[in-house]
Amino acid sequence: MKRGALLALVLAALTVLFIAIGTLHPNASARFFAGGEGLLSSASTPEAAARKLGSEIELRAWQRAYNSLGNKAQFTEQEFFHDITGYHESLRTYATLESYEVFPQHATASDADVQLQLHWSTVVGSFTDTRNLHLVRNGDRWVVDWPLVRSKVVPPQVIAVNYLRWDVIYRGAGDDWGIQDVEAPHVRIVDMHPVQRAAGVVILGELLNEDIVPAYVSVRATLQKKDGTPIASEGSFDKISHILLPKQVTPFLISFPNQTLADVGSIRMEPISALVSASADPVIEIQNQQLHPIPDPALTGQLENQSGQIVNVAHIITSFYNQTGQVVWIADQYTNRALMPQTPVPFRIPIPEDLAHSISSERTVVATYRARGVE
Amino acid sequence: MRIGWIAGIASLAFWAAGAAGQTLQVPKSVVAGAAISIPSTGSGAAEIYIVGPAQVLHQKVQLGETITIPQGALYAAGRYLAILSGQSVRGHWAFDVTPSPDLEKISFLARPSRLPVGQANGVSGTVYLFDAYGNLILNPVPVTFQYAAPGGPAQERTLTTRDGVASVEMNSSSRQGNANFVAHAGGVTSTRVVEQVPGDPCSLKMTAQPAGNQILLKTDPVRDCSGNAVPDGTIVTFTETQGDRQTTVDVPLKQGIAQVTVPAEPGARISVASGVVLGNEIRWNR
Amino acid sequence: MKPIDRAASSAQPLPMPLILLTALAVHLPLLLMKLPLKSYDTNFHIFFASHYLHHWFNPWNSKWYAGFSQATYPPLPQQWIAVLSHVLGLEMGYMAVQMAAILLLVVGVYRFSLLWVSPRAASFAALASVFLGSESFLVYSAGQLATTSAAPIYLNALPYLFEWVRYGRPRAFLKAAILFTAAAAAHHATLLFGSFFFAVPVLALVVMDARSASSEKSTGMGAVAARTIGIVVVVSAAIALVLLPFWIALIHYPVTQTPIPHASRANYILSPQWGLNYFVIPYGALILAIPFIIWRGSIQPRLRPLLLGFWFAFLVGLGGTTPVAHLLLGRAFEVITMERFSYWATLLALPFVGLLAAELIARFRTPALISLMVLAAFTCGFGVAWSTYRPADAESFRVDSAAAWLNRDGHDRYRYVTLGFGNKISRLAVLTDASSVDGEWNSGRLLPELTQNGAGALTSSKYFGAGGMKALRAILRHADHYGLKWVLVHDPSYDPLLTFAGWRPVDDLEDRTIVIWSKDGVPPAQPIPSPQKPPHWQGILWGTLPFGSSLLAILIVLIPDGRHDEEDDSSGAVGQPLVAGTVLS
Amino acid sequence: MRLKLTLLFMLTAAVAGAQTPTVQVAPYHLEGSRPLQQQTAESAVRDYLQAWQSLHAAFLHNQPDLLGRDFTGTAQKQLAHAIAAQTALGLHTTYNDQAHDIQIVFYSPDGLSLQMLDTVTYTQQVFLGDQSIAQQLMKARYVIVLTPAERRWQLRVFEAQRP
Repeated sequence: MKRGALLALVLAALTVLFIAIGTLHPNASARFFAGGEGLLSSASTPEAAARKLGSEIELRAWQRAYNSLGNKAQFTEQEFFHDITGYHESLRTYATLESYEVFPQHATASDADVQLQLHWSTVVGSFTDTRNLHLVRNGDRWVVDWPLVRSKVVPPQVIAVNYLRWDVIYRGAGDDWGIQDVEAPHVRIVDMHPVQRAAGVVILGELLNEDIVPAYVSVRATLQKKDGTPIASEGSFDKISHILLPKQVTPFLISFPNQTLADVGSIRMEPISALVSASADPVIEIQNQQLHPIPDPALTGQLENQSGQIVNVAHIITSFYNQTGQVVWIADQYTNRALMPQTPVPFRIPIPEDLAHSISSERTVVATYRARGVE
Repeated sequence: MRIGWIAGIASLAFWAAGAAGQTLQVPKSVVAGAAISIPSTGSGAAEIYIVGPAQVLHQKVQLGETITIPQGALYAAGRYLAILSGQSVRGHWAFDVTPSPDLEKISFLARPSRLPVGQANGVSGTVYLFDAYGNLILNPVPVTFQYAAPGGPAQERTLTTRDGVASVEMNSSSRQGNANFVAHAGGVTSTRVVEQVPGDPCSLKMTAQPAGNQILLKTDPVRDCSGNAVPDGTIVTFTETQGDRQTTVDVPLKQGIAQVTVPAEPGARISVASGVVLGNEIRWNR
Repeated sequence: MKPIDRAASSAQPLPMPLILLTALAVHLPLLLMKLPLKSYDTNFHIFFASHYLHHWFNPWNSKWYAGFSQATYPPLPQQWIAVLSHVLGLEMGYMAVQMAAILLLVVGVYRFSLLWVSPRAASFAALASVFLGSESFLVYSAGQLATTSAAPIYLNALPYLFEWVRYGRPRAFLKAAILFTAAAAAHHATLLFGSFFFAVPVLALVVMDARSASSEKSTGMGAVAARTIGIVVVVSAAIALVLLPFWIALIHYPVTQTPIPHASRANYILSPQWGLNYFVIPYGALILAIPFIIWRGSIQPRLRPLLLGFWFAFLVGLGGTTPVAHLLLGRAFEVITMERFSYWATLLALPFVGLLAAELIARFRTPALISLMVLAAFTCGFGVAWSTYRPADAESFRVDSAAAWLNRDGHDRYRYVTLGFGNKISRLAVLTDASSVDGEWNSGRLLPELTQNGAGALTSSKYFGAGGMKALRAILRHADHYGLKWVLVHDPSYDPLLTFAGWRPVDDLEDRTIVIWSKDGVPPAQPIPSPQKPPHWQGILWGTLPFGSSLLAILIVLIPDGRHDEEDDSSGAVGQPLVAGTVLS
Repeated sequence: MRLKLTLLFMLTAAVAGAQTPTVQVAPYHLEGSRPLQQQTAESAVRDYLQAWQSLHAAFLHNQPDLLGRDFTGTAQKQLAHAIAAQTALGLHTTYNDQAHDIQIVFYSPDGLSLQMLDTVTYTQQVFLGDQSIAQQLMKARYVIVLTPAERRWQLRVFEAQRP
């Protein structure tokens, strides 16, 4: 009987002990589902307070995060929520916080400055939202003052939109030979330049829609050995502007990971075009484009939506040219905030350092996406 | 396997001999879709198979009578085997089915369906001639091509098909609009509409006026070198350069002109282009 | 012996037919309502069964991952669904197999409990299995048919294991071996882990029983060891042969996926919502019995092995709440899911529950009976209803129109992928002949774009963060290679990616809630050569041995247990004086 | 004499069936404005010869869907219809091509059609069930029109006449 009672006590004690260990020092999976922080995290230091705010954002615990802010009197929880997830549907709306980093900047006994970098994952890639937080000591805890970025209110107005819209009546599924048809738009590759990069072979180029109708375009390339046998085939995927109005030009970039240019004998380029319904609106002005040299080479500028409709996502693609006008690099960036009418939105496209010195000019185009059901 | 071979050869030998007394007089060639009469000798019931890649037929026959393949039964042109198969009889004969000479359908490939004005040999027309059963008519047939476009004389050419095909190239005229491209042969006509569209903008000229703290840029009506108005929606690119900073905007034509406002930058150079055509340049000194 | 125990041990056990009828009364209506169709995995099993229905001897299924082998998943329940579907259809075939598994569990729990407790307590344990929260959770919320059909077969094998190792009866050896093999053909994980949580306690019981028995009935430790080694060798060989294609696939293509997060590995205290989902619902009122289990299992030597088996399964089933699961399972902790350990723990607890019920009713009569029935009803009720509160898919929508679209106008000459369909991709795969590059069987996939990124099904890419989106973008980038032309979208948040990657909306269904996107220039789908394609002989093996083992199991179990059984019931418990402790303090 | 010829023919047919056909491609001199690239001509001839293999398999196994890759339009409809007819009669046929003498005679200015003439020597053997009821060495002049599909040339007109 005594041995049994002892066994019962041991088992019970061990169970409680294991649960305590597992809760105070959770493993990776437990931390992932618990929002990245154990019960230990508290706001006892500026960095801990910033990390706690980061994990509450990661958990999308908006009320808990908002209530922890020191300057919450200056704005509502809704404004705090929209500042992070966007005032209108954009890439931020469905983004998930992949990770966050905290960088102490400066601290005194009563206040501190910390940089919080939020690394968001969206359907088209990742972006980093950097916020410089000011923290104030409140007893034994540090409280964050959130740097709210208010969205500019567009004055109420009526904007007449009477640009052209094309609609296409497609041929049926039957045989197309020898009957009246409307063939695909005529497009032409006006520039093509394969380069060797560390990650593999990259093909840079530009495509012109020389027709009078809008064209859906994409480009497929096949690397071939000297004897013509194919090595690899890749497409432009999202490194192109797929809808081209008449006489519009788009850059395109096709990457072949782990390939070597020396092995390539020839490249077969296949521009693909199709008739699509399209609208000549919205018109996006790309203002204040500026090339910045090393040490942090980039192209900066701002987009201004000249139409009356909200553009939910804009995709900026830039061709960089050398002195002789040859394309030496193509880079792109997505805007993670929606473009409101007449409201400039800044962008910044990093440039590879090894190419920065050879770049002397650039040409930028913008592709746009408007959410489904918005006509 | 060895026994199978021997049996096969034996039955072959028997078959070849048995057929000598009973036979068909299959014609060397017949016209597609025509009724066929095949006199036969011998007696007894048998079956006839007509086998080719394009068609397969079968009919029960009575040897000694004339075998009739009804009209329209055998219509696909090509080479065939007529196979007689019966209890004690078997034989096969090769023959041809030739296309019917009566032209029924023209497959007229006119490309492109859109082309700029003033293109020499810009439009190509290729015709394939078929009979009522879809057989390519291989005998030479005269075909007349007519291309009537706005702002230009009608062009007409007559050619003769070779192995069922004929091809021609025509010039597009100087004025935009729909052209009718007609192919005519053996009483059958096929028409295609070819849209002649304006060429690249010829003279691209813009003006600039102040508009508050902006500059209103506006092009003159954009036309091609033949004076045709470039269609609405065509992209015109304005570029304003000030030092190492640049503003660009792609503007679609609306009622023949492109108009946009850009920030007013003193000393800026403003240029305009459309596709591969460059326009004038303005230096903004206000 | 105190009056309570005399009453408890001498009272008659509940008749087995009554318990089976109770199981029918509780679960038959729910299965006729096809409630499991709302679960996570039911449609997955039906999809596998629909393949066996049309390709019994060819486990290569081209409908998912551009082709994968179904020999990477033990086939038995799915093959039975395929067989029954000739009469009942696929869905009712699934319900029939699930019903059979529930009834078999009642028998299995009764016979397993007889090893430890009195027949009356064992009968209460069997009755409790009808209302078990974890069983209802796995049947109606998780839809894990394999786990819920392998466990009953396994439980029915254990008494024969006891009988063989304890008394050396060849007939018991034969039955045990065949039943273990059939259990493995239903679900290999049950056998692998079941050996640790179930078989070891039974063997420990044999040793204890042999030592405490009178001289003429005792068994030497040498004989126990020899018989144990014998049956382990034979069963291992049988399972190796019956599931040979499975082991070959596992050896050639070990599951080297990047780990995919699963909520059952969470800490149930730090994440209370998952604690509710993976602990409170499966255990239900059984939580109240845990102190009794630990106490009675500790003070009664004979029950200690069972207690330790329960305890280890209980700790592992707590997922990330304790470090034990991670320590015991190592890397496997990141691959398998934990809810099945809680299921096994509750099965191991049932003998104690039966014992507790018997003693409570013996002591408090009607009040105890009413309380126990109320607790059982709520436990079972919440387990069944949980899929309503936390549905497998946030939205219910029909995929029949999507399947009809794929099946017409030659659309199925190309491959497709869905976005935002959740686990409805299984049902869609049943209804269409088109092939997809996605699927719900992560261990069977070999496409590099999927295995290199820690993500589950592409249709739920965004829920796997950056890894999920990287996998989706990689597949869309290689659309031409896979003939992937169609993307069926039910979640508009993916639209920006499709727009910028070159897809265009071409059609919409279900009142524009499903939009079909297409890409130009994609060539028709070609078979993707895969080294994992099982050769014909493996297909023959796969179509005969697993199903054959279940037929053999049915035949063998019908053979009567033979003359010895009348003298000493295989459950040694009856003769064993129950040491009455204070039942409920 | 006919017997010996037939025997000889059977042996040669059996042996030849296993070998690839001899192919001659005459140099082409086209008048149209569009030059025919060497690579285009080679791929058209390659796709045409592969079409004969598909035709052989389709008629041997009575599987019209084997034509899908190589044939289109009128040619595919006619051939598929012939296969359906011979299936209903319990026949199956083999077309073993032994020799091709190909000449490209036309390439349309828009590049969307190409015409070949091919003098083909092939063996046609007809089976009723498993029994051969006829076998003949045939020689025909095929007029072929090919049109480009997504990844290969397809035969749209496939018409034989006496050489």
